[in-house]
Amino acid sequence: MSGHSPEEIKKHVKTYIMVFGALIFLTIVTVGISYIHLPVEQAVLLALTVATIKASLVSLFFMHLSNEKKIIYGTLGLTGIFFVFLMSITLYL
Amino acid sequence: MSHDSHGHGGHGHGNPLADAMEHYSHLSFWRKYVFSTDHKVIGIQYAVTAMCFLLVGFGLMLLMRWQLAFPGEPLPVIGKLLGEALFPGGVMSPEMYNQLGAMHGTIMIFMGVVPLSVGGFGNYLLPIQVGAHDMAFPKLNMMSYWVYFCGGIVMMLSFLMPGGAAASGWTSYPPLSVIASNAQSWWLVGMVFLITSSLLGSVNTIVTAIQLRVKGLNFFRFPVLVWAQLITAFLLLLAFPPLEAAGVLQLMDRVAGTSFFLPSGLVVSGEQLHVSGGGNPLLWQHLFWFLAHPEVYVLILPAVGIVAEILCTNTRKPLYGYKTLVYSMIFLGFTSFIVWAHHMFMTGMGTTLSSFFQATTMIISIPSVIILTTFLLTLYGASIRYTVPMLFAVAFLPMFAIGGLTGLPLGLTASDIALHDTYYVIGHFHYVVAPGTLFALMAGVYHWYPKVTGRMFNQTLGKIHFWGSIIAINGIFMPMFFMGLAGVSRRLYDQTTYAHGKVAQPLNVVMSYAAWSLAIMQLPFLYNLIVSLWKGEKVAAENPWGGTTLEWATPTPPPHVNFPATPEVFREPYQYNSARQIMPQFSKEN
Amino acid sequence: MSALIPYIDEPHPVTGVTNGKFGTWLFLASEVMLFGALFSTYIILRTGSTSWPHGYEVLNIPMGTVNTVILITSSVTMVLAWASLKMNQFGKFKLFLGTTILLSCVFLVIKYFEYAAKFQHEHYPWSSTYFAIYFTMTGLHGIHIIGGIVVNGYLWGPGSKMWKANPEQFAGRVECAGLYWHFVDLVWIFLFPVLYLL
Amino acid sequence: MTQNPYSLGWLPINISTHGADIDRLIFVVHIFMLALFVGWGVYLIYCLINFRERAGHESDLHVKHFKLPTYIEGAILLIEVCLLVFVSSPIWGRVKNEFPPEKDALVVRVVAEQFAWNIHYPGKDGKFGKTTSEKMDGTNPVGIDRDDPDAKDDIITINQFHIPVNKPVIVRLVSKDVIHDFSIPVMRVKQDIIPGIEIPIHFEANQTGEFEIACAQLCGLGHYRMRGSFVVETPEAFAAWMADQEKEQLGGGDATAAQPAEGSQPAAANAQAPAAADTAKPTDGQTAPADAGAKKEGNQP
Repeated sequence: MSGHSPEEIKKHVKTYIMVFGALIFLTIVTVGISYIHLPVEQAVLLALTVATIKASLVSLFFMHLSNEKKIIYGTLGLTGIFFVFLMSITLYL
Repeated sequence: MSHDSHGHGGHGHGNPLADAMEHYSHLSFWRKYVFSTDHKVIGIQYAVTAMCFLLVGFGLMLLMRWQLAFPGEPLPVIGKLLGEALFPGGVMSPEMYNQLGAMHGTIMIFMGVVPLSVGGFGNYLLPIQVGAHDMAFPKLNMMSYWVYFCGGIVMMLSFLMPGGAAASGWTSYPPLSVIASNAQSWWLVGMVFLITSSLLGSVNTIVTAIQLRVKGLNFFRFPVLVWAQLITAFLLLLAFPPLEAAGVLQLMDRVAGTSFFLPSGLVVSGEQLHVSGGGNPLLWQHLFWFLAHPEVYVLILPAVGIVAEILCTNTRKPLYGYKTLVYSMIFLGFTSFIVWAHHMFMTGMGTTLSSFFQATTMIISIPSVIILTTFLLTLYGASIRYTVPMLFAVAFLPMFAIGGLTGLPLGLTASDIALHDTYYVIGHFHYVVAPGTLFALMAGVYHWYPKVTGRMFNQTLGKIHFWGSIIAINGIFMPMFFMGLAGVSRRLYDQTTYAHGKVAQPLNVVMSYAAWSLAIMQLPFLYNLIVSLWKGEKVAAENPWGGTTLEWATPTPPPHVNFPATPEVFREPYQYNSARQIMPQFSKEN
Repeated sequence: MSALIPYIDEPHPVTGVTNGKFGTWLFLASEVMLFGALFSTYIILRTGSTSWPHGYEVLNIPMGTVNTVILITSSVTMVLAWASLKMNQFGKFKLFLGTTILLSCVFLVIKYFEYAAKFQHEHYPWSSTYFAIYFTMTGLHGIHIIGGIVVNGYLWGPGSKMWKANPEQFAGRVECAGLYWHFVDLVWIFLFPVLYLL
Repeated sequence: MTQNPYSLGWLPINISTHGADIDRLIFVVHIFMLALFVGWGVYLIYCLINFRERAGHESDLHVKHFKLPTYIEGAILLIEVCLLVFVSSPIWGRVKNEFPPEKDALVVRVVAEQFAWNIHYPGKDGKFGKTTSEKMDGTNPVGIDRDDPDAKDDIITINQFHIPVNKPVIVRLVSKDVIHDFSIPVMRVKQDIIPGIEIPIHFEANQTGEFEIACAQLCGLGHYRMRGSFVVETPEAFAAWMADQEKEQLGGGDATAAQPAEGSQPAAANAQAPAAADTAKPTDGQTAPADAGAKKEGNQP
């Protein structure tokens, strides 16, 4: 959000295109890995790592989280904590 | 603050606030009072609808109390009217009893108390108390009311379904709820509506409180009610979605034949259940209580906020420990997310897990004690003016204390073995919600009535209402503890089937008479509310009670934009000068 | 009305965000919890089951991959649409947002063929817990896609009139719609490996 | 039975070996609650009267800082933690986890259904016969496979749960349909029964008598009448009762045709039955004749 002058936006556009390339590449990687039929634990670990990287790219660049205001980080941090509490249900069942 | 002049394209001249009022006054009746975007109108819509639902929910309980006190005896007059299907020979059937029980809980919590405290008081007071001219998203606000209204209608219509309304308790535990009659699907659809409405409302509340507060109103100058609403909104925002997801999953189980909550090999009434199986009934309980425990604090926090406002106004001294109170509420809200499984101690939980949830439950009792202590100490050295709202607010304190204290033996796993799922639990949470939260809401209704309507209510009727209610309500809920200790399970259509139930049966008769008396004691309240609209003494003063927060800066009743000129805040709430006169937040003089 | 509510088109001096953006993020926070509950359901059902099919045995991976690429592309065109507005290029904005809408429709069409193929093979929600979670999660995601199409369609069509009256506010709206759209993409990024590849 | 086991004012009598600890905890917690409530109450009433608005009285604006409340809050937390760590959790561990060895105990399966308790005794061989949900129907409530050699001597009763006194009992809880809750108030026993999971519990009775099992979790229309008879008898009386059951259920030699014992009808049949049908008290004589003697013996000191 810091720079919204047309010049800076142009720079942003370049980043967007690069991120797009990375996302497509990672999609191909994750599909490729799935054809190897790794043991379940390794497959889960790999697939989730790739998905997390992709998700971070989308949120950092497309959703501008790389450079956001404190209030947004605060909200998401709180959500993150409660999300962990929510996922902890999986440990009990 | 000069921001008011921004984003104002059309009218180039004049005061934008005056323009807005002018524009609003030309709107049609429908846009003004029905599909209004004014937060005050929406707040009143919420409050009135919620109070109607509260009456409905209370009415269901009055019917149930007949069966409980006099099991198997025909209900006089009403039994015949309600039809042979559900009242064969005028006697309430077990089907009907379970429907009334499930719907009483659902209506009271999701359609009554929360919409009144969050939708009603939150919508009406929060924007004014932060000095805003409206909520941040007025159209969204209107939408959340109408979504809530639709949810309410769906719930009420479910009574007309063949086989009646949902009958699996307000907790809707599967597999019972999955194999239940069609109305359960209506219940789920209704819940999805109500949840959606709450989510939209909480987004609006948070943005309004944080973005629209006026100049000078930093966070530690917020009135306690604003803090309470803000924390509540966060709880709703983050705790409700898991229940929405669970509701969708249960709906899938019922409608699409999936088995999210159904394990393999179920045999119902001697027949194999033809489902794929593989689901987990406890999953529902986890997702449900992940919402429903924070929901308890959704019920109690706005009540705490209202009581704080009224205590501070009527003790004529500052609140004791404002920051402590605020931090306690934040801590309470946060911790409420990690105690949910104490509702599930009896589901076969191991020692480690139960110890963890026991510990968090004990920890969460401390901020509640601190809140109570703050209020009690505020009374010390006061000059207490016993207005009707003050009576209710004071009564909240011991009632909330009983509710909180009786949570203790339930939160300790060992004593919970004896008390779990008995009347003790019912007594416990009703003390928190009925003479606790509802008394605070009644106090709020009386306290802000002159501001909202411009008329004063009748004090004598108000006092009759108070004294009658406090006696009757204790007559209902106090015996429940003894019933629970005697070991009587909850949700029994006729407890005399059991020997231990038969011994405790006389208590049921006492409770029923108390419940019906409580109903009679609400008549002066309703009469007072309605008739005072016309007959009440006119209130011309902006600040009839001597409050210190921003709503008392508005004209009575507040106009469309609340404040003819955008106000400014100069100090903390609840301040008094050396001459013992109030120093309102909005007044510049010292 | 807008005169009464500040920070619709300019950020709040303290928080630094507009009302709309803050509201959108709060909404997304609740969405995180919604899908979080569904993902934990998935984990619980899978770890508790005796047999769980590999996604690649029962689902069509090429179709899923194409859909992933489509959704990622629509996400990038969405952010480019916003960037075009910021660079004052309304024509490009229309082009990019139009592409986003078109791609989301293509996504749904492919989804329809996938569903149809499943039904043909007699895979229904009630067939197994795997298909129950597959249809529920992709269905709910599909509803989110439809919601996105409606919002983006409005901003592309009638809503774009605001560009003339108040470009700042309009760009803000597109940004919020974008945040939502990226979130929908983000959910799919997790759904795809979880349901198709593992 | 001379003394009514149930009271209006406090807990029912306790006849289990573990229950006394629970009762003591409940008592202590209530004293603690009462002390706090009375303390707050006295202070509140003092404030309400002493600081009321009246001529010549003005509010005291001098903000005092009270230390005592902080100490009280600290004390409350301390007491709660002590109750949790030293009382509640150890009891819970003992009651729910520390199982007696199976060879010393009577092991029983309880199969809950809408709205009856099916009690499945392993019989003389101490082994449960195979049960499957496919075999469950109106005449075979637990779905026992009588072709299984272990099943030949299994005893199944409906709503009749007999145990010997002073002997550990392990109960494996299963549900056929919905969630039930196996509750025996006098035993301080309560456990949800989750369909799809077998949950074991254990307890030991130290007094004979005739009591009842209640369902504590809403399980449908008949939740209120899901009452089982719970009889604690001397080992001799228990053996005699068991022998009677064997004669009745297995006596004909044709084990596969054996019918479950007396008690209420299977659920489906009496779903609409009027409430009065089974409102019998435990002493109403709805039970087997064998335990009449046990009752008398149980009351001897």
